[in-house]
Amino acid sequence: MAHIDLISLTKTYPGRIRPVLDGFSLNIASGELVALLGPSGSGKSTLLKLITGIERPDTGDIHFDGKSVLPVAPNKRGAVLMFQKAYLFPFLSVAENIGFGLKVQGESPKTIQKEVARLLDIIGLPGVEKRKPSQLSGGEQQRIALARALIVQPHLLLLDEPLNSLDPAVRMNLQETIRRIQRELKITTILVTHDLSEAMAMADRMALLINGQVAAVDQPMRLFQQPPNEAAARFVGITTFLKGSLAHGTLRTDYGNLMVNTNGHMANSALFAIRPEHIQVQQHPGQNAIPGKVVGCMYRGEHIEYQIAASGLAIRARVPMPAAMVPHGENVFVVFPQEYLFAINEQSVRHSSTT
Amino acid sequence: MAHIDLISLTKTYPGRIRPVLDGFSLNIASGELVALLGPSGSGKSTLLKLITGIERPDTGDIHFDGKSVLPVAPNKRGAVLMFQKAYLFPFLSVAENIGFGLKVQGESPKTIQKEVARLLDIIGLPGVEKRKPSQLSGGEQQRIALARALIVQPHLLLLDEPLNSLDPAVRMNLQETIRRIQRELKITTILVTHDLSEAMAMADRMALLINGQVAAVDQPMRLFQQPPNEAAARFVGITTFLKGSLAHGTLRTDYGNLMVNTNGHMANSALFAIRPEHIQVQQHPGQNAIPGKVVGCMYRGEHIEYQIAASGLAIRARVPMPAAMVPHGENVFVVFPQEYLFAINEQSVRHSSTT
Amino acid sequence: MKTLPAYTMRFLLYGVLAAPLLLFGLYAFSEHWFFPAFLPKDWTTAPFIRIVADAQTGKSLATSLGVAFLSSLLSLLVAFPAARTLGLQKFRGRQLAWLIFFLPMVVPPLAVGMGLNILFMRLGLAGSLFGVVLSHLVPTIPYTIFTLAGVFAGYDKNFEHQARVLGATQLRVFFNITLRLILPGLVVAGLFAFLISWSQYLLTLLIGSGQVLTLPLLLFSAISGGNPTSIAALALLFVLPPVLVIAASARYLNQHGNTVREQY
Amino acid sequence: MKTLPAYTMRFLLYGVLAAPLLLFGLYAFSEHWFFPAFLPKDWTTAPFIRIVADAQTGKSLATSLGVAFLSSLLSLLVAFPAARTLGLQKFRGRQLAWLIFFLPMVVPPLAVGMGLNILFMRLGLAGSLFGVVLSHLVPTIPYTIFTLAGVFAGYDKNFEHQARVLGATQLRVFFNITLRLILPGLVVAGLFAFLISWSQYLLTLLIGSGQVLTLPLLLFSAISGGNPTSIAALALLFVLPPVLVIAASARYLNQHGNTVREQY
Repeated sequence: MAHIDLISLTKTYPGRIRPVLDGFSLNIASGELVALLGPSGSGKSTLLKLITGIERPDTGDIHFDGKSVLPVAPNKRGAVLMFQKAYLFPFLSVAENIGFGLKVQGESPKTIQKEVARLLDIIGLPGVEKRKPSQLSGGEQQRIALARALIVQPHLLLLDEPLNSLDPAVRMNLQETIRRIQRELKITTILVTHDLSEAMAMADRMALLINGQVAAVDQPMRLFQQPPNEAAARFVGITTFLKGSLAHGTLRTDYGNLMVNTNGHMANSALFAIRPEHIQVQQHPGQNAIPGKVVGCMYRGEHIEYQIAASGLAIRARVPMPAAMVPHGENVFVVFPQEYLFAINEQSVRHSSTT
Repeated sequence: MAHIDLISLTKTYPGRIRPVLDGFSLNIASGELVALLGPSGSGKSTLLKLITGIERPDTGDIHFDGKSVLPVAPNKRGAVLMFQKAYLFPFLSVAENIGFGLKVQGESPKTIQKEVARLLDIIGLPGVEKRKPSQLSGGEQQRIALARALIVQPHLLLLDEPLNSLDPAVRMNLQETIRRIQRELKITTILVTHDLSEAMAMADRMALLINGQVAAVDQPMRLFQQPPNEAAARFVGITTFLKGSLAHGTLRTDYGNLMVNTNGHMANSALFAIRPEHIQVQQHPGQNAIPGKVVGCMYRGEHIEYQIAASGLAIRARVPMPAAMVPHGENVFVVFPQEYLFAINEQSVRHSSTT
Repeated sequence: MKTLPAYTMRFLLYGVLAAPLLLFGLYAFSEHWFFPAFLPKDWTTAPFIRIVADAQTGKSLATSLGVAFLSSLLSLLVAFPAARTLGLQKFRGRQLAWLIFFLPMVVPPLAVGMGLNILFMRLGLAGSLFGVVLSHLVPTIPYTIFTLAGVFAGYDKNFEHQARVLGATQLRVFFNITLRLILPGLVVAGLFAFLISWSQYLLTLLIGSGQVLTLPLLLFSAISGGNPTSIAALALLFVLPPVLVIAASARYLNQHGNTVREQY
Repeated sequence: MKTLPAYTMRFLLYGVLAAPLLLFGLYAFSEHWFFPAFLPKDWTTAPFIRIVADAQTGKSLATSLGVAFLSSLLSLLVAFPAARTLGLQKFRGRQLAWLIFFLPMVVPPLAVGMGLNILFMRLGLAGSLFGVVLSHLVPTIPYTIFTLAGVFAGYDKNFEHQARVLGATQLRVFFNITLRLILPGLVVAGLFAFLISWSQYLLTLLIGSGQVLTLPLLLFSAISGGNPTSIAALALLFVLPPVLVIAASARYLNQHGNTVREQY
């Protein structure tokens, strides 16, 4: 419903030295769903509090549709929240919970009743108006919380790990429901989560929050396949980094020479990365293969996870099933296929906002 | 160190109608690591309390090396515990914590000191004797808890979701460490967890606990690939079940005829299952393919997850990357390759212990 | 599902509540009842009615009720913000704050009374109803803070946060959400304050300077008098309101306490 | 890291502790001090020494200390199992159990005293030191239960479970683990019991029947006497032990409270 600009937000809590947010910038297009990922303590929840207005930034600004909302009280901003817990008011019925936002705005009971019924339809729970929140399952409670948030036709929907406490099946179901409703109603949305799979499945773009800054922001597939820097790479599960000097499409490393695609000009010293599922493990030498020793081999269902020590490098490879378990101590060759090796920055980018 | 027999254990808590454990039987070989999986409330923690002797079973028996331990007090059983929280005694140093078990047995300070140093070496934390537990990280605390449990040379090690509160990287590391130590010291171990991946990576066998009974027990790979019944199948992530009548290697279903491997005699009415990653999605008809419509398509990093509706059947397929995203509403064909379809029991087996 | 402990507890509660009523009732409605007789011999309601109908009794009953009610109300008003801070915010020195709030609970009432007496004489509050109410706050406030802080420790500010972003003003959030959520806690805290103020003797005597006559004072002077029947009649009158208030609160909490607690 | 509230709280605590000492000290060491003089005119230690050296004063000080110590000890012994059950086990009727344990805190002490007096006379406990100690348990036990139950609510039985499976006997687990873990809670609960018993006046008077003379009784009769200097001297003597006990406990908790709490 609105495009949102978060501009150089900084916040330090009293009595603490390190800022929670340190020049956080991000622009969100109208109707877009941006997932915000980051380790715990990276400032995700603080950011949401700044956006709703429960707390104020030390510096920086927040624009809704190009206008600063810092002077606007939380109840007038139109940025609604959905938490991990539903926070349905226990003393109100489901209908009263959903209608709460309209009631405090002074809407007529008739309008409220109509809107509540419409939203119950949208979330797929018609007819539960008279129940108490405690009579609903966890997933149903979250659906009601979503309806309560949507009834006020918010400019911005903030989802703070909304599905974390649900069972996997219910969770997947609600991921799809929320995404469908968000697309249909075209609600600008920020999804805070630490579940990479959830972020990738739901988001138009993912932003990675590290040390109070955006370390990377891109479409899920691109961020997953080719993260721009090491911090982002580690976050999407990449643990193998190859450092060396680059010359004529060859990366000279301490472990051997690897052929790589340079994609244009590159610095002399270069850092390459590869996803664990793109690493191959074989018994014989070959191109782009370096020798190593198996130090761990664990069955994980859809793949086998090898830990391989190769001249000081700890490599984690995921070989899809069916594959053989290799005994500890076995000498193997680790292959880094040229097409999957990609170059990354060693430093995370400051202020990597996209305008 | 000992083989353990859990024989028809039943336990109902006072004031509750449904038993927590309802004829639970399981035999664990000496030095074996059995992972016990189950939804929350399935009686996993109760079972551990019965084994340590903190609570008594209503009926049934527990044998260590063929002898009942029911008359033996908890402090004489030699079944030690490691929880999700380390439960290090906060007022004791690391060395005093690890040595606790030997001290209460009246060992000499010199022996204790030597053993503590030996165990700190084993867990890979030498030299931290004098620290307080609060000065250690979560992963280090769990290592100390492991050392404290191992110092008494237990007959049986019980791990109650020991790594749940740790970061993924630390967690994987400790999975490997625990598995290595368990193998080296040949300690009979029960690992309680609800993390399928962790169970598969660490266990010699996995037992599935549903409604207080063992619903399935087998080696991880076999349980994952070919669960014996529907409950077990759902637990390892299978959601596609095909019901029909069987004749001459063909399963006649409401959605069409599918060629299957019968593997010997089968009932007339049969239930087949297939793992989501073995289902193929394509644009054109083919063998063992049924028509359907895409109702959900989510990018999950290493694969794309399709939800497909096919004449009343809700199919979840996981197609490995690289693959194209298929728009909602598109008509596709779902292929169930013959080699991946396997027959399962509709009912979970009562008392499926292996002797 | 009711369990045996629940029944035992319920039985005990009503037993504890009924026992003093019964004991004082037996004394109050009898002329002669001495050890070792198991029950009184002569029954009469005359002395009871005489004492209850007495103007001084009625006035002191009204004073007691008024003082206890005002003390509870003021206690809750003062305790609310203090308890919210103590229960919700994790600042260093919380422990010390706890100790300070606890001090008036344990510092000798005699010392408190003497100190307040000096202070209130200079402020012109000695001998006034308001002065007595204020002095009762010394023992009641710690209890209310303690009880409410416990409630706030399990309280989740996100309920307020939700209501706020949905468009509610701060005033509305306070009355519609905050108060509503902690109402059971307020009832318990108010109950304690009421009971403590109700049974206060020393502070009323010292600060009231004989001008403010509450039931405990009347009862104490009756005890000095020594007539068992009138002691018992006054004691019955004195014990009845607390019993009623406790019973009503227990009833309320049984009905409404759970629905809120379920959410935590 | 020390914060402003922590300092403020610390300042307030010492202020509250020091104020009565200072006030009574000024009175105790002066001959004449009347309003509106800011400070006393004549300073002397003679009356203070005379009162403290008095045999009756010494004996009542010893009695007070003994009664308070025994009451705290018995309170802790009774409260420990009750608090453990209340804090650790989630049975229906917990709420009612709470109310029952709270009743003695709020039922009028006068009614309690009268009831106990009748009972103890028949049991031959009236007028005895032990009878007084027992009567003090009525107000002290609820406090100790309340405090310890709070400690046990945050207590995790798995510490005991761990020690047990590692080979410790139940006795050893109790002394080496349980007691050690809740020691800070025991200190606070014992502190409260001591202070409540220490400042008890009404129950000692009613049950002691004049045979058991504690400091509060001596102080009360001095107040009736009206000599400000001797009142102040006795008050100083009366306030000093609680102040010392509180200060020592605060010191202990600051040092040892945190290490244990970190684990929860």
